[in-house]
Amino acid sequence: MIIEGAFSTIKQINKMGMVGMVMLLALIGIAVFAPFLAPYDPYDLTDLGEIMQGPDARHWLGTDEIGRDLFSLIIYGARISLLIGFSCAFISIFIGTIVGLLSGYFGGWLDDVLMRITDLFIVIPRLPLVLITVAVLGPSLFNTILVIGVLIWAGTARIIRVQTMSLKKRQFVDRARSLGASHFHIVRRHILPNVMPLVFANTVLVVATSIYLESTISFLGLGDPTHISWGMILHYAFVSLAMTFEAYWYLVPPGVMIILAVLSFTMCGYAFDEVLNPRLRRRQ
Amino acid sequence: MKSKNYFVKRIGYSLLTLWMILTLNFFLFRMLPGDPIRLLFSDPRVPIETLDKLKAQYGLDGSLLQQYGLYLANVAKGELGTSFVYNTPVSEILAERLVNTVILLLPATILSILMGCSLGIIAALKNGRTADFICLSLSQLLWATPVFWLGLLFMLFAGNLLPLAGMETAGASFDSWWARAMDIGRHMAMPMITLSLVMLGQYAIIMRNSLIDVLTEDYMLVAKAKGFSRTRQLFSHALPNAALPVMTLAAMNLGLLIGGAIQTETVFTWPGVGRLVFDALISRDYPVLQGAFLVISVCALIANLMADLLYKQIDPRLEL
Amino acid sequence: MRDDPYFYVKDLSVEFQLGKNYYTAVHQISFDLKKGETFGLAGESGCGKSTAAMAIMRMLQDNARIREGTVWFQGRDILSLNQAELRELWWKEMAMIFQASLNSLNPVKKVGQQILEVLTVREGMNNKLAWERVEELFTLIGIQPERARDYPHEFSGGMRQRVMIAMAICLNPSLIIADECTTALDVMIQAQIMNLMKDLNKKFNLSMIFINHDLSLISDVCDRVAMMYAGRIVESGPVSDVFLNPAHPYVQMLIKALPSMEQGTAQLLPIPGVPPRLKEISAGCSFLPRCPYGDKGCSLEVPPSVEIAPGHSAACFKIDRLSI
Amino acid sequence: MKKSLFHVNDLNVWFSARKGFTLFQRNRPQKFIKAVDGLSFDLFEGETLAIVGESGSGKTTAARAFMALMREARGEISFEDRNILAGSRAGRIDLRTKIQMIFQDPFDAMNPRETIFKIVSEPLSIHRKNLSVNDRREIVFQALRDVGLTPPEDFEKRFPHELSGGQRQRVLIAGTLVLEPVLIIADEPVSMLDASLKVEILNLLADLRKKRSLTYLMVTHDLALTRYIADRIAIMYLGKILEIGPALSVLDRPLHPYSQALIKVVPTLENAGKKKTVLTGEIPHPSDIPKGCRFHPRCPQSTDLCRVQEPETKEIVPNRFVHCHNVQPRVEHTNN
Repeated sequence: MIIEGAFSTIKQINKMGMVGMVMLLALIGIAVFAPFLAPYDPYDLTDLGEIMQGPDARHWLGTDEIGRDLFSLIIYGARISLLIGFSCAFISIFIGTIVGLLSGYFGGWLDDVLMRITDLFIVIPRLPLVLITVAVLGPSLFNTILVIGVLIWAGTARIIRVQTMSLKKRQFVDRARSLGASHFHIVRRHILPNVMPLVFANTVLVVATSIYLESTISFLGLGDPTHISWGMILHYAFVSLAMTFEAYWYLVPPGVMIILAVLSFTMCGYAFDEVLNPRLRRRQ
Repeated sequence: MKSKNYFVKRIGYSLLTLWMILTLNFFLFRMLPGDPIRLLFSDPRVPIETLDKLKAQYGLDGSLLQQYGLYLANVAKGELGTSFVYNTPVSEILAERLVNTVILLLPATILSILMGCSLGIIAALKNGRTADFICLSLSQLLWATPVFWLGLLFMLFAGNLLPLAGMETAGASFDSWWARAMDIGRHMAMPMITLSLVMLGQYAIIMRNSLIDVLTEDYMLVAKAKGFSRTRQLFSHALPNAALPVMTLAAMNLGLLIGGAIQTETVFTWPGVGRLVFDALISRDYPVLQGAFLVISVCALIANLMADLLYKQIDPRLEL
Repeated sequence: MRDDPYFYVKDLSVEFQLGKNYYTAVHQISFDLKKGETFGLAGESGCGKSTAAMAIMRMLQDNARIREGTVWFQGRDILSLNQAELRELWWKEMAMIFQASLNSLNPVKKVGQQILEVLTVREGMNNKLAWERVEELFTLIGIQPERARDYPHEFSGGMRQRVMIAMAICLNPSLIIADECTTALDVMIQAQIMNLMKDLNKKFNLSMIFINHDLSLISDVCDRVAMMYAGRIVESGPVSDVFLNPAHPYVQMLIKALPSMEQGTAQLLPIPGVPPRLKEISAGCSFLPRCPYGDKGCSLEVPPSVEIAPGHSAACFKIDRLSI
Repeated sequence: MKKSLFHVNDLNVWFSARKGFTLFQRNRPQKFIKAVDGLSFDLFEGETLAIVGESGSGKTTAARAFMALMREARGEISFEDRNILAGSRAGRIDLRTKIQMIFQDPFDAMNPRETIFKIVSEPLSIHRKNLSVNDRREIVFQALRDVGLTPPEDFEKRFPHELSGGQRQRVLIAGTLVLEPVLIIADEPVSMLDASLKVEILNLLADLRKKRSLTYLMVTHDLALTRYIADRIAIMYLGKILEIGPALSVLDRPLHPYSQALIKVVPTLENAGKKKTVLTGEIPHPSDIPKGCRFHPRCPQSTDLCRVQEPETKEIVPNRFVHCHNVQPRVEHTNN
């Protein structure tokens, strides 16, 4: 019933949301069908073209500093970037929602304690914290996902907490309390179903943030060398001084893909937000 | 009297957060089996005397709690350990690099706030029309652009316009400090523009949403009914109310700004704290990393506190 | 017939744009107002009374527009004024007081400052003179002048409404439109505000258009009243005539459904059915579905307004059959 | 004397006025917001008592305290001779079935994501878990029929946003009937509705009272409405009852100065146009309740005694109680 309720609101998203949705589905399509779409297998380092070659018939987007076909690299890169984006988002949404629900619903000292911890993660600049933690743990796909997921839940926690506190003041919660409903009953039937649409919209925004963050970490050299993400491609480009080679085919496409991914999720998340709280809509 | 109470409370919370930062910083480098400090002993690169200095400095033989106590004492004394690579006290390196980062960050922040807010205002005033859609999409596009990539792009296409690396032309001598400042200015242009363009998107979106909210309020209807001109309605009534949420969110964004600085400084080799972190990451120079992280977090904390207290002075409704 | 009428509305219609097509919210309403008179515009929520007020004040939302009609005020039709002329008219000739519960005061500006701004900008007063005028206004509305330096959130609902009244009269307009100005206020505070409004009416010969859903309040404050239903004026006239012997079936049933302090505990009869929505406006009389006297004749065209006593008229085909 | 179903004796609901770190403000005197301050009255089986008061009089807080929803409530509330406040959580279970509450805002008291059937059957899912599906359906349908939402099948699957204000309030009333309660506490049940809808719901409540032999405790600010539906009226000011007695006699011959002022000031078609004598100023904030009689700063008849000593509530005329020094027992004191 919750999902059905959420989808009925999606039908009304404005055109920005539709554009975002189309891009998002396209990206997921690329990621899933990467092996069929990519002309070459980037992980197989035997059949390599010339080094730093511009786009030509055999390599639509040219080759990198060791001759791998960039077009295939980018297609496979979609896989890792989206994988990391979604998994980090789900970890941080899971933690954020629980922290937000607990501190919003119970309040009192629990709220104070959880809020101080949330403040900590909001005050501390995110990138250095993630960089150093990944560096200490050792750069691997699993570590990156774990670290990002565990360190960026603060924003979600705050939003969910505010929503939970406003729901707690609603009269239908008072009505349930006057009926002697248990905390579990109230949260299950009244708080969660009304918070889920916001969680859904926020998840989409957090996926965008995770993709953005992952690409930055990989660029700064802390990506998992065994898996290729768009950030990793740009790292190799930077390290191999592609700028001096004027290798636009090496530098531009990965960045464009990152932007498209982040944009598509932000647009979708933004459209849900516009539907969920009408204040953004033009004055009726 | 009341605002004093608010003042004391906010300071109290910040001190608590500071203590948490210190604790996090301490444990960050002693986590899990791959404890970097112990790893060092098996690393041939590190000279013997650094190892002894390390043993003394971190009191590695003592229990975790003793190390923690020692660590806190050191930090209090401003003693952040010595860098493996430069073999000089971390605090010295950081002091010099921090100045460079502030020189870069301050104008970038001001620039992005000014441009962002004006873009946001235009979008809000033209709410629903194409101008709004363009501003909104542009801001979202900029906000979704990785800072480092924009830097690479500038390097690729605008290579020869402005210097692309370092803070000053190497080896040049300048007759007046003004000439030197101009030279730094030219070197700073590219990284600053890159950073503020991306941050601009965030401020535009925040200002647009906040202003749209305010424009639908009733006191705006009253302001119109009082026969005020559109500009007076905007500047005397709408903006003062719309600016408040922008300030709070701007304070919260300081963390992201520093993240952006790390990327810009890395790409443009600007000798700030950001570049220092990048280099330390590559060479796994943990004392520098630990010190840099501490300094960055404390600066962000102070900036947040100041923004919070400034907000109290402006918004009369806050009485705690 | 009258040499120079002070204020009248003639066949004013307002329509809203929802999606692609337009829906009429106010249908050709007409009423007039003499100088110094208080005129009531009453009806249940959704009957179009606030839309009419906003149309008269030329402050309609951007998706509403005035389809036809004239609003004659002090020698000219204000529907034909352009933005500059309107800006001259607003607050100097015609001011407005909004609902008490809304935040009509700018939360980040001191209340005195908000009135001072009107005086200095619109009247060109210097600060010292303007500040004296503000303090004079505050004593007039019964608040200590030094409170002019406080912020809106430091005032109770009743106090905020008094400040709104002070702001409305600061440029001595000749007409005030009060839209539900005492809703959400307690009965004691409401009485204080009503007494204040009556004093101002007498002292400055201030004419007022008073919009409210509470008939007892309208009868207390207004000289004449127009009852609105589904965007049309169904009955208008002196308050005593309209409320003591109402002609239109809707007004009769509404007054009978009003629990009053005097009469005993006789069973009150609610009006069956529900008022029509904006989109369901029918051709004939819109009260037909709920009217006990209605028949096929009422469904053909809109009943014209018939005068049944000097100044007292009602729009209903069945006037003669009703027990007046 | 009919059996007292619900007895409230010296009920206090005080909120501490200090926020933030208590360790910083250890020394400052403990300041209280006394929303309900020494409230006492009795409610008899089968009657409708209306508690009338302006906003800030504490009437809504009191209503919630009766439902044991306020942790800060102190004093005695006994229902069927058992003190609710002292009872354990389990002890309160049968309170939750016998006493039901109607809330003020029909738009805010319904979970937008639940169907009408779920909303009405929520009490059953808490207290009658072992009911079979069609038993539960039958009870809900019967309740919907009783409140005039027929045929129930039409309303079962619909969502709150598809109903009008009047229909929503009927659904909430149906929700209070499913557990066959004895007492219904209503917090401003009709204040959000239009004039003619108000009467419809009040008539419905009156019918239900006969059909299901209910007792009502209604909290409202609308005096005209109390005349129509209430048997007895209690006039509340700053957390305390200043006058309580049979509705018609209180409304026609109010004894307490505050009741007189309040009743005279209500606008009606009959007293239209006449200038109303109005009390000056506004209700003080519950955190600084005036010393002595709490009404003395605004009272036209306040004497030195009123300023110093708080009066006790005296029975002036059989079951008419007034909390005022100047109103003496037995003297039929008509002064209007």
